[in-house]
Amino acid sequence: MTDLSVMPPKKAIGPIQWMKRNLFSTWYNVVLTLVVAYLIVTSVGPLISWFFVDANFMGSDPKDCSGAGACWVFISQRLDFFIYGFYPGEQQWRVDLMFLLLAVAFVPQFIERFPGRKWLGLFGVVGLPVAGYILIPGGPFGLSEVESTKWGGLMLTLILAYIGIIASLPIGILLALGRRSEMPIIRGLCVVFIEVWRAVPLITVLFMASVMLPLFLPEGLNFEKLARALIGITLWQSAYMAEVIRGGLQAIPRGQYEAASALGLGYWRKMGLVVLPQALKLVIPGIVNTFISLFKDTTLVLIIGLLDILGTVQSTVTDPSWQNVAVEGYVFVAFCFWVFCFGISRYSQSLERKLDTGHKS
Amino acid sequence: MIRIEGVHKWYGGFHVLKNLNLTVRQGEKIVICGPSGSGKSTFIRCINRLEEHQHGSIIVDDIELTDDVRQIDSVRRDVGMVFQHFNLFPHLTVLENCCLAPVWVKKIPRKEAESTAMEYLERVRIPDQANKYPGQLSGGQQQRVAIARALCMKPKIMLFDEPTSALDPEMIAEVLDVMIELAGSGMTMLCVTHEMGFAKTVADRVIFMDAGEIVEQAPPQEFFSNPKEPRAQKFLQQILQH
Amino acid sequence: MIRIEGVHKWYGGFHVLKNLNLTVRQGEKIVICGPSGSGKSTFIRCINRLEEHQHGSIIVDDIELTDDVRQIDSVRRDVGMVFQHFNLFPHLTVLENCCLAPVWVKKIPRKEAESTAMEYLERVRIPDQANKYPGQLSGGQQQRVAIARALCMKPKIMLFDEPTSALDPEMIAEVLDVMIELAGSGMTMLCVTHEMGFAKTVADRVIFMDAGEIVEQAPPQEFFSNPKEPRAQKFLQQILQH
Amino acid sequence: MKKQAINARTYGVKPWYDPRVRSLVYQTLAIALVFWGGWVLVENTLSNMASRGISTGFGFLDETAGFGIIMHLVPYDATMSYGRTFWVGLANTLLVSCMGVIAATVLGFIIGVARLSSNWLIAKLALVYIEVIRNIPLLLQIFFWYFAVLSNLPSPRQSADLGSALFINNRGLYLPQPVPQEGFGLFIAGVVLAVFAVVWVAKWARKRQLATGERFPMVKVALAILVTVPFVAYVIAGDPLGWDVPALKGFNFKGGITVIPELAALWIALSLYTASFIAEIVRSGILSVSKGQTEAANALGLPNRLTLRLVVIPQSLRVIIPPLTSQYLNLVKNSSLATAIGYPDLVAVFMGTTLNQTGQAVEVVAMTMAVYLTISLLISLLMNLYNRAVAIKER
Amino acid sequence: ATTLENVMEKGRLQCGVTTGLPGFSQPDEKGNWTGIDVDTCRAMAAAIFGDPKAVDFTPLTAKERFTALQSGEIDVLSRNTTWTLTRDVSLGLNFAGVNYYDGQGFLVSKDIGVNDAAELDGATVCIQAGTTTELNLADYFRAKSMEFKPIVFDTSEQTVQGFAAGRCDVLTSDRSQLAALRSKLADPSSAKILPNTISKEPLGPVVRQGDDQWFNIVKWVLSVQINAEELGVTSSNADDMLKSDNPSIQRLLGTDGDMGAKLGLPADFGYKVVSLVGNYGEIYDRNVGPDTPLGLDRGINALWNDGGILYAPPVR
Ligand SMILES: Nc1ncnc2c1ncn2[C@@H]1O[C@H](COP(=O)(O)OP(=O)(O)OP(=O)(O)O)[C@@H](O)[C@H]1O
Ligand SMILES: Nc1ncnc2c1ncn2[C@@H]1O[C@H](COP(=O)(O)OP(=O)(O)OP(=O)(O)O)[C@@H](O)[C@H]1O
Ligand SMILES: [Mg+2]
Ligand SMILES: [Mg+2]
Repeated sequence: MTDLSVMPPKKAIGPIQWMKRNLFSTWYNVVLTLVVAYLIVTSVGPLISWFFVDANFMGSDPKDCSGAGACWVFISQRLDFFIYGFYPGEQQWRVDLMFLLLAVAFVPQFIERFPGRKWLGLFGVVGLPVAGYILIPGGPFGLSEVESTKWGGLMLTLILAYIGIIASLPIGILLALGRRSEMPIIRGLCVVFIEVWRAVPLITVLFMASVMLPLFLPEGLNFEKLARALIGITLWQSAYMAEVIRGGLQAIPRGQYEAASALGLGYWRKMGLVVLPQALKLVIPGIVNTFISLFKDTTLVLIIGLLDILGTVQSTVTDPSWQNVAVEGYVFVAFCFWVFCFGISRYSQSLERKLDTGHKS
Repeated sequence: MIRIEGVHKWYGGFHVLKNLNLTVRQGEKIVICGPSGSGKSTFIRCINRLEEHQHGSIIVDDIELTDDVRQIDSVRRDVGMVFQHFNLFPHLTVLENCCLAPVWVKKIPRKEAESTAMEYLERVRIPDQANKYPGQLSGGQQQRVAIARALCMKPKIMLFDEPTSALDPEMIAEVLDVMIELAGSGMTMLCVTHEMGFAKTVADRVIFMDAGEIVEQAPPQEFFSNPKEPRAQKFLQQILQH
Repeated sequence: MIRIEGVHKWYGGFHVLKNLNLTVRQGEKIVICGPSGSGKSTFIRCINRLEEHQHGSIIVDDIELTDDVRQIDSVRRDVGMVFQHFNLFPHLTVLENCCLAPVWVKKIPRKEAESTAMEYLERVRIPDQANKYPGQLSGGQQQRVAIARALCMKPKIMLFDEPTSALDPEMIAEVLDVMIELAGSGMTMLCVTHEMGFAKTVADRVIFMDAGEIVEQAPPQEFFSNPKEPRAQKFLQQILQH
Repeated sequence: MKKQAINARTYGVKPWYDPRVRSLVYQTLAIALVFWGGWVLVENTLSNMASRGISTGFGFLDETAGFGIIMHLVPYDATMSYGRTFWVGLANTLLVSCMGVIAATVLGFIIGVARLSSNWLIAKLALVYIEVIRNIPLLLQIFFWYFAVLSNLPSPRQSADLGSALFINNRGLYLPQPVPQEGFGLFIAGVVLAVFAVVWVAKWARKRQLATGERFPMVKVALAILVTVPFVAYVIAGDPLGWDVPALKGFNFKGGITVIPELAALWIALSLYTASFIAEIVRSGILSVSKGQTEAANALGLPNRLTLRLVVIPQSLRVIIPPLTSQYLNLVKNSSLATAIGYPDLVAVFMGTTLNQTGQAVEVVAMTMAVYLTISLLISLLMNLYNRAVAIKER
Repeated sequence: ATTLENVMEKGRLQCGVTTGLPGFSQPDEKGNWTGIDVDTCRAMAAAIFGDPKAVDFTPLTAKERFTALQSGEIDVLSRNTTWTLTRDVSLGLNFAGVNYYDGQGFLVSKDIGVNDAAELDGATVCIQAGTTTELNLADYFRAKSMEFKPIVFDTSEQTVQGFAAGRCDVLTSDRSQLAALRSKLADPSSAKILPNTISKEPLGPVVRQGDDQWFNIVKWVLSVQINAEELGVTSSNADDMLKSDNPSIQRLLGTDGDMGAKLGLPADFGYKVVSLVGNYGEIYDRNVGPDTPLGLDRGINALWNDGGILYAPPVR
């Protein structure tokens, strides 16, 4: 009996028993497991050999590809184009610097207890757009100008997603506040704005922004195509953002509003100092998720002729000197997006868990 | 200090407050009690206009509470309030909670506001918790912070809405001690509470409300030992049974 | 009816149940008490295999509880259980809650199942609530529905896991009354509860558990007036103080 | 006492400090601003259009379109009007949306349940599927299914065929089309009879179940009836259904029903993508049902399968429906990506070719947006109705 | 403000081009645009600013182009656009001339064994959205009572991709492009261009209606290029030609008379156009001529006195 009082009986869960429990517990599980295992085995082998074994990694031109597997040479040869678009080569350090700043601002956010994490985050939200505004188009400080038509590739994708999210945040906040306002007309206007933007597909918004906007504006008032795409994306996104933030506002207990009022804080101070800081913190995961979906949706600018990363790949896979590289190109883009989105979504999930426990304490 | 005349209030068709009349002199301490739902909270919240009354007049420190936002603001500056559920701001430290209103509403320099805040935190005996967040404090400590936060605005009047009813028994004493001390310093106080010990110690008057009316007003000794109204008698019996 | 021999159970490395032995005869009423975390719930849940024991044997109505699903099913058909938090199905009416298992598990015609259900609902004194949804009932009513639901399967044994501890004082009496009546009808019952009144009225035996062990077994008069084990004495003191 | 009138203003409140007055002013301002903005926009647009000689109005809808559309559910040819192209596009949008909603829902539920499967392999596979698919842009997936898969399909001459009636090649999937012939009425009668028989048997089985509690193998019997009765009728009528089997004529298959690759690619991509989101919704919906419910069901002796069906799923639907709604809306909106691969949906046909041929951007875009707005309002309306129907009754 | 004023103020010309069509408008790896349509815009920039680089190119799909021009997004559309009555009249546009005379043709893969367009009954046709080709195609098949299935893509790249993937039997487009599009195939020899030309496709730059000055500028910059070829003025001899005593050349290059002022341009705009961008022949040879990958003969695009139909109104 002594052993029983200390430790549980060692149920030796060997691999056999584990499989019996987790793979072959009932007859239909046996069938399912076998079918799935067969499918995996038959498909994974060829995939691996296409991706790695038969693939060509080294070389500089189409002749270096055997054709048996993937032609990664194509990617490495055109990588500059995929990342920078037409951004002039000798100026690409500016973009690299922005990538670096982006990494400096946000990679520490994944590392708990990184000193100054919050400040770096703040820099990412406030400082980074300013730095980008100076660095990327050039102009001041003797930086040569690079027109927005030359931007492209991954860099353009990131710019669109980043500006889209940063700019839609304040508009989203205003809309959310408006939607919870006690003034029926303000509330109604906000509801209509939000619902209309959420109902229409992004590509119609982009189409309007890219070719029709000047028709609505007085003559002479004109922005660049990129700026107009950004306006479209931002307004569209702010409607989604408003709904996310509204969720946060609703979660703040009434007592907080009352306590702030009792201290004599007016509407804007009450919101700005007491309610919004709490509400925004609560919906960070929601904001991150919105960001991910926006990030994926930026690919649609391809349809209005901006060359984002998918656009650059699309435009090069038809290059006659490289044959049959479409799949490689798409896989490359898919991989880029996947790494970003999966990484960020994992981050948001961990945040969600953390905020969850924080709530209960 | 406070003059309340013929105040009525409705929630939709429901008549919560019925013809309330009350005058509170400076430095007076008043305890309000009554059965649940009798309108005590609503009444006390009308005094700093968290609720709007629909008839009658409430005059606080010579300012009448009307729709005028400036008047409401200046009344709120003079009236501190402590809630049942503390309602501290969880995203700010204790010290920041205390400084928020002085800095933003009274425009006092941050340094100065902080030193005042520390003073009041000492007075409620938790100066060492100043840099913690509310979530890290016990209920009793949180309620004391809430009192300090209200005091930091140097109000002329303090309103308490069942400040101890959400607390565990051990913590009730901590908070009551602070309140008794505060009463000793001559602050005008209106307090909704069922703590008879507190009422007997500090109250100048006990007001008993039922169904939205002030049923009885009397000094605490008289009220507790010899209530006149049958409703008050019944209520006291229930409380004593408990 | 129930034979439990040398049962051990672990949660990971934590030894919750230690060498439990117990025999329950048909019609016996057993009350289990003990401090929080002593393993009472775990024990009672082992009896209808909501938890798995890892050593020893549990034989219910001549069926041993092993991994065999069919045996588990037939045991569960004979053992009714009432939970602390009722666990009624909120998407079904009271009547549907009661008929679900008879119809789907015992394949009783719906009509018949309904009339049986109405009988039991009458027995727990809420036949008039039959077509309401659980969310529309008070806690005490919900718990009585839960009892009726378990009874509808005509179980030979009833298990109760603190059936009254989530209820307001007025409602406790309603539920206890029903349980006492049920006990009177000769049902075999195992009940985790701290209601001494109930234990004294109906229990044949009181079992006291602590730290996963059965520390003392005795008839209620004996147990409450003169507990032998020091741990039981201490526990009873705490309860009586309360 | 009668409720008294509000008489605050008699105390001499300065109107600009009265929150009621303020709110009125703000709202009036807001309305004015919106109207002014709207007016400026309309004014600008009209004057811009006038100065650039762009024709306005909806007269263009009656003009001849003059271009071909590969797929049309409503009758169409190049001699018909631009107005007709609107309906053609709309029908195609609705078709792919409906197909997508159905497939994504079925797939999403299967994968969501698979994610919780006790079978380790299945659960992991579902996880991998979800994490891969939902983190890759939809447009990319559409391109993949279209260009990468299309180029690996055989040309019409080398079509893969199934029983020489069903053909797959890079022009699409060709299915035989049934053509009713003489005696077909008898077959129809058989089908109708079978359906009535099934309904009757179902009623009878239910009655018997209520009376005796005996369960009836309804599904199997129903299937048997539905197969045999029409089959017998078919045989008696003497093979009354001709099949228009697609055949290679010239360089393409002719006859039969064609599923064009654009539709297939769009449908597959939309369904797979949306399914990965629905799967997560389903999973969290199932997990949201408290453990106590499962335990209570188990304690009553309900086996796991019935517990899931009778207790867990009905309750999880409440949690699932609202986010599911927004996924449906997303799917409908995303179907507009059709334009990237040449599927003739509303955006591609109407906001594409028609807009381009007529040049009436404002009218065309307004009509297109109105369609999406209507669809989205309709879906939310239906879902809200459903939601109300299943809401938990509380006191 | 007039378009010219706006353009002068911006200091740049906004020119709408294709998203990529060899010989007409195509960006290279560095994003530098080349092609006949591109050079038309460069010539305008040379005329206005004296700087052929003062152009921003907006890549447009066929579907977007008119909306972009109507809305004012671009100043001039130089995107191999066919001149038709509807476009000229009801779209509110003005065609400023023709810089390439084209016709619609067919590209088929060799293994379907078709030698003439009349054999295309039942064919699946890849085509670019929003083009006259889309309409001509329908007309052609209807006239011959043949059936066809149109697969409509957004860009010419996708059209080729679809054709390459075997989605269609035939790719139809302007003949000038078929060769270029064929060159994008993995195996160009697997496809051939049918002899038929089923339509007239006069391609040229387009402006908005209602601004005659701007319309004239575009029209005359084009004419100057053609006249320059006729008069033998090239970018290499333009400086010498300044001293020419041929009055036509003098008027063309602005050494005599003030043709520029009448248009609102500098007096020497003709000289700038020819010296900085070249005459029509140079532009043709450089972009689509026999020595380019496209290898197109002048054909009807030769001067009127050289067997073609290019006949520019005189600068006088
Ligand atoms: N916002 C509201 N709308 C409608 N009725 C309300 C509202 N707030 C309070 N009431 C009702 O007004 C009555 C008085 O409420 P009040 O909170 O003032 O009671 P109380 O005396 O403070 O009770 P307690 O001791 O429970 O706090 C109650 O019947 C309550 O239901
Ligand atoms: N799923 C679980 N995993 C790990 N430990 C558990 C689990 N469930 C219960 N325990 C632990 O087992 C011990 C016994 O739990 P049990 O619920 O049986 O206690 P109890 O006697 O019913 O207490 P109470 O009176 O609070 O209900 C406790 O210490 C508890 O923390
Ligand atoms: Mg209250
Ligand atoms: Mg327990």
